Amino acid sequence: MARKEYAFYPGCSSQKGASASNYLVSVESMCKTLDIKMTEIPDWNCCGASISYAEAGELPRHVMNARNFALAETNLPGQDIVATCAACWLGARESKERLEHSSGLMADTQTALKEAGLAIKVIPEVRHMVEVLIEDLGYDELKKPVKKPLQGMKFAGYVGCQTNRPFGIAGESFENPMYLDKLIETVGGEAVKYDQKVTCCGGALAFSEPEKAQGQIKDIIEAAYDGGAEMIVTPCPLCQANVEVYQGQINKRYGTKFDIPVLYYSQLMTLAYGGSAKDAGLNGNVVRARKLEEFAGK
Amino acid sequence: MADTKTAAYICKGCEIDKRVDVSALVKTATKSGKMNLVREHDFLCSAEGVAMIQNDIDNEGVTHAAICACSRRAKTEAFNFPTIAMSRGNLREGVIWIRPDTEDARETTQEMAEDYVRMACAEVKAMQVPPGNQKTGTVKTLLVVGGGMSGMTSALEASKAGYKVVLVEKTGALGGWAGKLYRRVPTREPFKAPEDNGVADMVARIEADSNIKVYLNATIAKTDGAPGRFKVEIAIESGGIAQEDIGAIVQATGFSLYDANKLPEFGYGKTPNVVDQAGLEALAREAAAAGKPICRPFDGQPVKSVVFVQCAGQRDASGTHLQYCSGFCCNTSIKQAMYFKDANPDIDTVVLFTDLRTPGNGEDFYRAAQNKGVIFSKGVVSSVTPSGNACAVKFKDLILNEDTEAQADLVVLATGMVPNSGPDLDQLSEANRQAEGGDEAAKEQVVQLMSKSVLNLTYRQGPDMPQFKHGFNDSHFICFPYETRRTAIYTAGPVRRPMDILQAQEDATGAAMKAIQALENAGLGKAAHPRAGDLSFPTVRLEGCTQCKRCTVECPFGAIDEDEKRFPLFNESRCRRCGTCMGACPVRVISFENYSVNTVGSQIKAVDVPDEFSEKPRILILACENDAYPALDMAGMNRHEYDPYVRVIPIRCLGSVNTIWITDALNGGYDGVMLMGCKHGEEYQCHFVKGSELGRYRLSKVGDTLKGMNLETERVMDLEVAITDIATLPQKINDYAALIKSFPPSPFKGF
Amino acid sequence: MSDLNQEMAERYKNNFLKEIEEQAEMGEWVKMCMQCGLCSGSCPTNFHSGWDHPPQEIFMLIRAGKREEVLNSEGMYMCTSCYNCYVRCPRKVPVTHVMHGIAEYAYRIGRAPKAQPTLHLSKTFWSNATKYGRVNEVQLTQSLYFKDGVGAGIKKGLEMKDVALGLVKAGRLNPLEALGMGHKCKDIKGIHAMLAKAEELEARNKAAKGKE
Amino acid sequence: MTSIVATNQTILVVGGGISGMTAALEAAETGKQVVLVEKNPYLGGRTVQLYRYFPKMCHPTCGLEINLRRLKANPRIQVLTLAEVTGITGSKGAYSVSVKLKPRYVNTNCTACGECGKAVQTEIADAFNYNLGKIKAAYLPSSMAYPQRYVIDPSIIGTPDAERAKAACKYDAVNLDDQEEVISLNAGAIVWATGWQPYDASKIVYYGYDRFANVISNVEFERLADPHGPTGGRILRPSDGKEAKNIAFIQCAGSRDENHLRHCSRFCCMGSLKQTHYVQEKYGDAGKSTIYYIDIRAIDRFEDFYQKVKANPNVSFVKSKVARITEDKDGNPVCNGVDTEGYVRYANAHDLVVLALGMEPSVKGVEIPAEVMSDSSGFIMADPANAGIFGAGCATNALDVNRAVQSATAAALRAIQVVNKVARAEA
Repeated sequence: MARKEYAFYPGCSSQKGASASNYLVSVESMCKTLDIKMTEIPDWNCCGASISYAEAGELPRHVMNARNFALAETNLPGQDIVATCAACWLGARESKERLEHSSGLMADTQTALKEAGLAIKVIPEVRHMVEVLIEDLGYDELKKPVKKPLQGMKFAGYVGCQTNRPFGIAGESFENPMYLDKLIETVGGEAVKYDQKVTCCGGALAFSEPEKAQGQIKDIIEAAYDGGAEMIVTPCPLCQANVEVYQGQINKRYGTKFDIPVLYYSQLMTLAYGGSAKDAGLNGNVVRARKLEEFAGK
Repeated sequence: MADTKTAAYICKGCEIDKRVDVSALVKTATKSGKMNLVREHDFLCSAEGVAMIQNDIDNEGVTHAAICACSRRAKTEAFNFPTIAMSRGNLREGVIWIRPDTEDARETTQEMAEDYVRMACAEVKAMQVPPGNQKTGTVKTLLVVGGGMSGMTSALEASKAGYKVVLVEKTGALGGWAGKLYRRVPTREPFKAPEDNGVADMVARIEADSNIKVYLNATIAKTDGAPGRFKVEIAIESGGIAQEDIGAIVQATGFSLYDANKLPEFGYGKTPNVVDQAGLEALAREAAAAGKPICRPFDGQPVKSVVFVQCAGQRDASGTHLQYCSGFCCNTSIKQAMYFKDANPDIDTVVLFTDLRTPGNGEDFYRAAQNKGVIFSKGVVSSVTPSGNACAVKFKDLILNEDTEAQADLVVLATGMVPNSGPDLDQLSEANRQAEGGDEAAKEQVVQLMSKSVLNLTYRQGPDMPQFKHGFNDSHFICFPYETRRTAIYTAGPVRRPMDILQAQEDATGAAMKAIQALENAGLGKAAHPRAGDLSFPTVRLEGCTQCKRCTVECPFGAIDEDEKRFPLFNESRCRRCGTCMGACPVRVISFENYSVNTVGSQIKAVDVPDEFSEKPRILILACENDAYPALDMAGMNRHEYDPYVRVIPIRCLGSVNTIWITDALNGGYDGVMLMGCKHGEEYQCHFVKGSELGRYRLSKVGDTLKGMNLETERVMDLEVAITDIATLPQKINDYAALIKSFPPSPFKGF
Repeated sequence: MSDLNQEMAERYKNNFLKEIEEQAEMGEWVKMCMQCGLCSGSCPTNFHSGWDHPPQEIFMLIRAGKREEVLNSEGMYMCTSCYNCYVRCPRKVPVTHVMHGIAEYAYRIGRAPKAQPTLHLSKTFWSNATKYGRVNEVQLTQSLYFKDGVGAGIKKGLEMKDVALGLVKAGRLNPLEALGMGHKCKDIKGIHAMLAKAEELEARNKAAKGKE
Repeated sequence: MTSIVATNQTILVVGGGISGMTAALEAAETGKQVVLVEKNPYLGGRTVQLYRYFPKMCHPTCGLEINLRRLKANPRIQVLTLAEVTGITGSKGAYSVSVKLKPRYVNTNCTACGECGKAVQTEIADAFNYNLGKIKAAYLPSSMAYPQRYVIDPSIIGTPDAERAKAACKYDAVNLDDQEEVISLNAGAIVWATGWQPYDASKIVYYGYDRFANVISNVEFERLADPHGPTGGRILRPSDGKEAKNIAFIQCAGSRDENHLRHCSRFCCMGSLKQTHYVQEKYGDAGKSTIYYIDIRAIDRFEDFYQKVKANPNVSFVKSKVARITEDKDGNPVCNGVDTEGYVRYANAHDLVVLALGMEPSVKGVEIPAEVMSDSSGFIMADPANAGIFGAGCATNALDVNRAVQSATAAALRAIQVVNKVARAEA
């Protein structure tokens, strides 16, 4: 019997072979060590993400999330829904709030759900993986399993937007949240100071208007370098992808020489907990984190 | 009065004894100070030291004491002997703390100390314990002029404190502006909706209050007398006159809206669809009474769109219209917009403003209006013109940065407040002057101006309260909003400063407080602020008076009238004890028991002036006790050194400086005289209003005297000093001393 | 002019603010703006060309009844959903959502600017996500690249080649997904039925508003 | 043991700032017995930490001097410093109040000669100067401090420094055994005048008050401009002591913001307009001020003041709430935002940024140890039932000095109404 059980909402990007599959891998390893049981919500669906705003109406968006609520509630009763993806967490939480605050919206949602043979009684809590780590376990608990502290490694904790605004992590400020830095320090790394911690990576604009988004990504990476970071760490799949995979194009566009690995907090923790490069999904990094690969090898 | 027994007490504490020869000081006090009793003490302000002095008072019959220790500003709790005359010789802040502890300095420091001992002795001998004003009036009834929100509040609050009130209202009903309102701006949490104007309730409370006597359709025909004994004649409805004995007065005569007819560019008068804020209140009341929506005056159709034009004829830097902001109009327009939105959310209500001014919880009211759908646009209106049955409003949208136009069934102009503050006294006295010269137009003007008079005071200095900026009767002082220029008369509410109802009620309560305080103190013969509690009062030797009228003209508080024989007639309880009259008097017949030509003059004479060969000049400093003296004191506390040849005498006000002091000093061989007074001019700091200015004016005349004496005119210097000039003042003194030393010694030494 | 646009324009006559309040998600917040400019200043893309109207100006334009200017604006599509404006607004206006709402409305009544790349992404993303219930990243990227025709698609595809290859190597982009072998939900039928109902209800609700 | 003479005809005034002093003086000068309680070791409150007042540009210490003279001349006022009201029981006309007195370690023998200050070595943060400087641990808070008695900081009690202070005093004024005590006293009416505090600037994170040395608060700026402040009146920026000649003033820092203070603090617009005069005063045409604002709230005749500042070519106005402050390579704070009049985006570097922090009550309504009504911001509201506890000054509303004093004068009368009633009943 695991000490904690949750209804897992991995989200589209964290599936096998998807853009954040290495996030999933490392989260699984991390949870194993921490004895956290994550049961995937059966047949969960996409949250709609913020970007669907123009096409999706209000109700359809909420209905998509409502379906996940209903599935979680019926199949994994009493368990909080835990998302690892910022967008999934935000989308689901927004829907939960709106549905709970508007009886009209809720009624329509139930009507629509009926079409899929589902219904909502009580909407479960919607939480982010980081909340589980910090609130349900706490930094001390997270420190205990550390076998190989990431001594002398410098990371820029890049929180970005949607794990931070509008909900954020309890007790953290929107403009300068500290939890990511604390997580880095918990596993023995050094969190550098830099001023782009919560700057937007351009989000979906990275696809639609790369030239605009890449300007912002450049600022973020530059600041991280200026701060003396060797690697960037983030809790968000979209941030991870945007900041990592466009470095080549940015170098072309701006004549920079960026080559900085961008990792998930879960990858650091897995390694500090003694996990292998594979456990940590390091092979999933486009910009190879060689220093960590060596570290994992030792 | 009991026989005089003088004593000097010399403190050795705070290293005074290390820095100066105290036994020599004792000798000075005895010999040249001629004190009957002289004692020294190691620690004079200690319980033991104080007990020693008290014992001398109780058992040795000491009536006059010169305390030679620290500054008069220090240790006041210890040296507190109200039954005797007391002076303070400032040996600490004034001598040892502003001099270096060196052998070279020892001699001059000693001389300085000895002089201050002599001066303290001389001063106290010239003082008496003030017996208090004999001619007090003890009437405890309050007169409130004006029956609006402010006046009613003053009346009710004063009554609640147990005082009788006479309330005079010129119209047929109490309520004033507030009475005309359909609703008023909310005064309590959550500040979201207009509330009842509250007038009916107050009127009921006043009618039920046996302490309050109300005169409607009545005005003040004449106000004679002084605090505690005003005789007020009230012209009443019947045409007759009612007499009331009054102790103090609150003037709450309110405001009138700025005349919208002066704003033709905004279409006022060209179409009935343009109204001012009063006009809108009237429409709202009619509509409510008729149970109908607010309608368009032009054709009686229900209003579907309304535009509010803020700052109409206000905040006008050009000076054509009102230069100030009336403060209340933003909230009023918001409230009026709500009249429409609350009745029918589909009515378009637009407020055009340049700065929306909703201080404090007004921000909640602003938000509430937005929530109700009132639209706020930052824009400047250029014109309002009739257009069909409605109006066209042309304005520049400052946010979208474009000229645009809006159609509105109704346009409301927020025109602001003009105080009902009576005639401008300067204008009036000028008109009077010309009228006496036989100028017919001026006579006309006098009549016209007098017709606006509110109080009809019989004061030598005019029938009403002096006006401050823009015709309002506000106080000039930030720390003392009730520091008025007519003792025991206080203005309250919008007549003294633009304000909303809530502020006006607060203000009216404060004014009632001050009025009550003033009549209580007048009854005890005590001075009012800023010398609150001072029992002295000016006495005049009429036999010496030359009827030059300077005192009656210059008194900043209108305390002095002229009797039928044209002699000055002092109304002690109007007096604020500044001494301006004393300074003005060329024949020196005016004095106070605790402050006179002699208390200062004898100090000047007491200073030992070395001969011309000594190379020890003497410089007299007359320092204003509110700014300059504290600054010098703190210079001492901070151990800023200055020249050892200066001798400082604190004075109440530059206005109290009688030129005889200066001429005596120069004749006595002083090499220079430095006067330190506070800021004058528009932003004057003088709490006796024109005191420092008058003092300076008189000084400007001293130049001729100096020439007559063949002395350099620079020997008399006037310095404007602020209380914060702690570090700079010593430097200025030293610079001046250097200048004086560059002159040959005064030829008058040794005469 | 689309029929729906026509209908709305007539229904709300010259009261564009009311139109937005009733038809656009969160539109009722527009009136609460006090024009401080914090949202505009906080927007990470506010300096880009094409950022013709920042949020606060959009709000002011709505109040000023400038229907065409607002509905045709590119402004809303500059939103990266970073929520800076949302958390900072001193009036607590959910700016991000209001902008999304206006964008959705403009698009719904057929007034959104044509060929707006982010709008295109939004459409593509939603249809992709709802087709199988989960996003098929390869097809998503493809449909994005080919939005301007095959030629442009190949060109962009080449530009993005390295990016794509990198992801493939890292096992984070599965070419097979292109053949529709990606992830999907089991109950796709249910999802589609559910969404159809939701759209029907939403249309009904919006249509009911603003009628005298 | 401190003993206080107080009856049900006594008025207790809590707070010795300008509002509290005014209420106390007005009541006492009307013949009432007053106990004045102040938590600082000196009277005067926040006004004495201001360099100048708007609109006259006069000095607050001038008014303080007069008020202190009134106080010294009035035997009816008993002053308790280092004192805080901890409990109020009873009811209108008959309150029983407990007051906690912190030790000063210096008794009334003190002559303010300063020997203890010379003897002590430890330096502590200078609270009077908002901790912008350091002072000895035995100190006189300011030259205008009343009571004019030194204070020994608790931090050195039990250390040799404390003994040094004691040894240095010839007058047996240093009492190291001084203990905290709680006294109780009667009062018929209470005037609550605990004033205001600047909003905690670090909560407005996007302005980086706690990250950037050159982002300071409006109250701190007053000390920088004051000749008796930590820089001797030179406007030097904290990071490198460089003369700050290009200064930004950010209005509504906390005010008019539902994430911070929901109310408008009223005084800050005029405060910043006033502070542009300081810049002009020090640097003439070399000094530049920029005011970032939403609405300039220069109400009533203050408009004149605003117009004058507006006419000054060295002062510019930008209608914009600054969105974010960053720091450039030279440590200059950079204001980022959009000018809403015409939508011009800006990123302006300044030498120094002054946040016009809003006003919140020092003691919020709910924290007052008695039944009082207060609004959503914690300001005391008049109680329609009219109990015997009355707010005065900035405890009741965001007010400028002038209005605070009006409010305090009104509060004095309300208190007098109660004690007069008691007097009539007891007579």
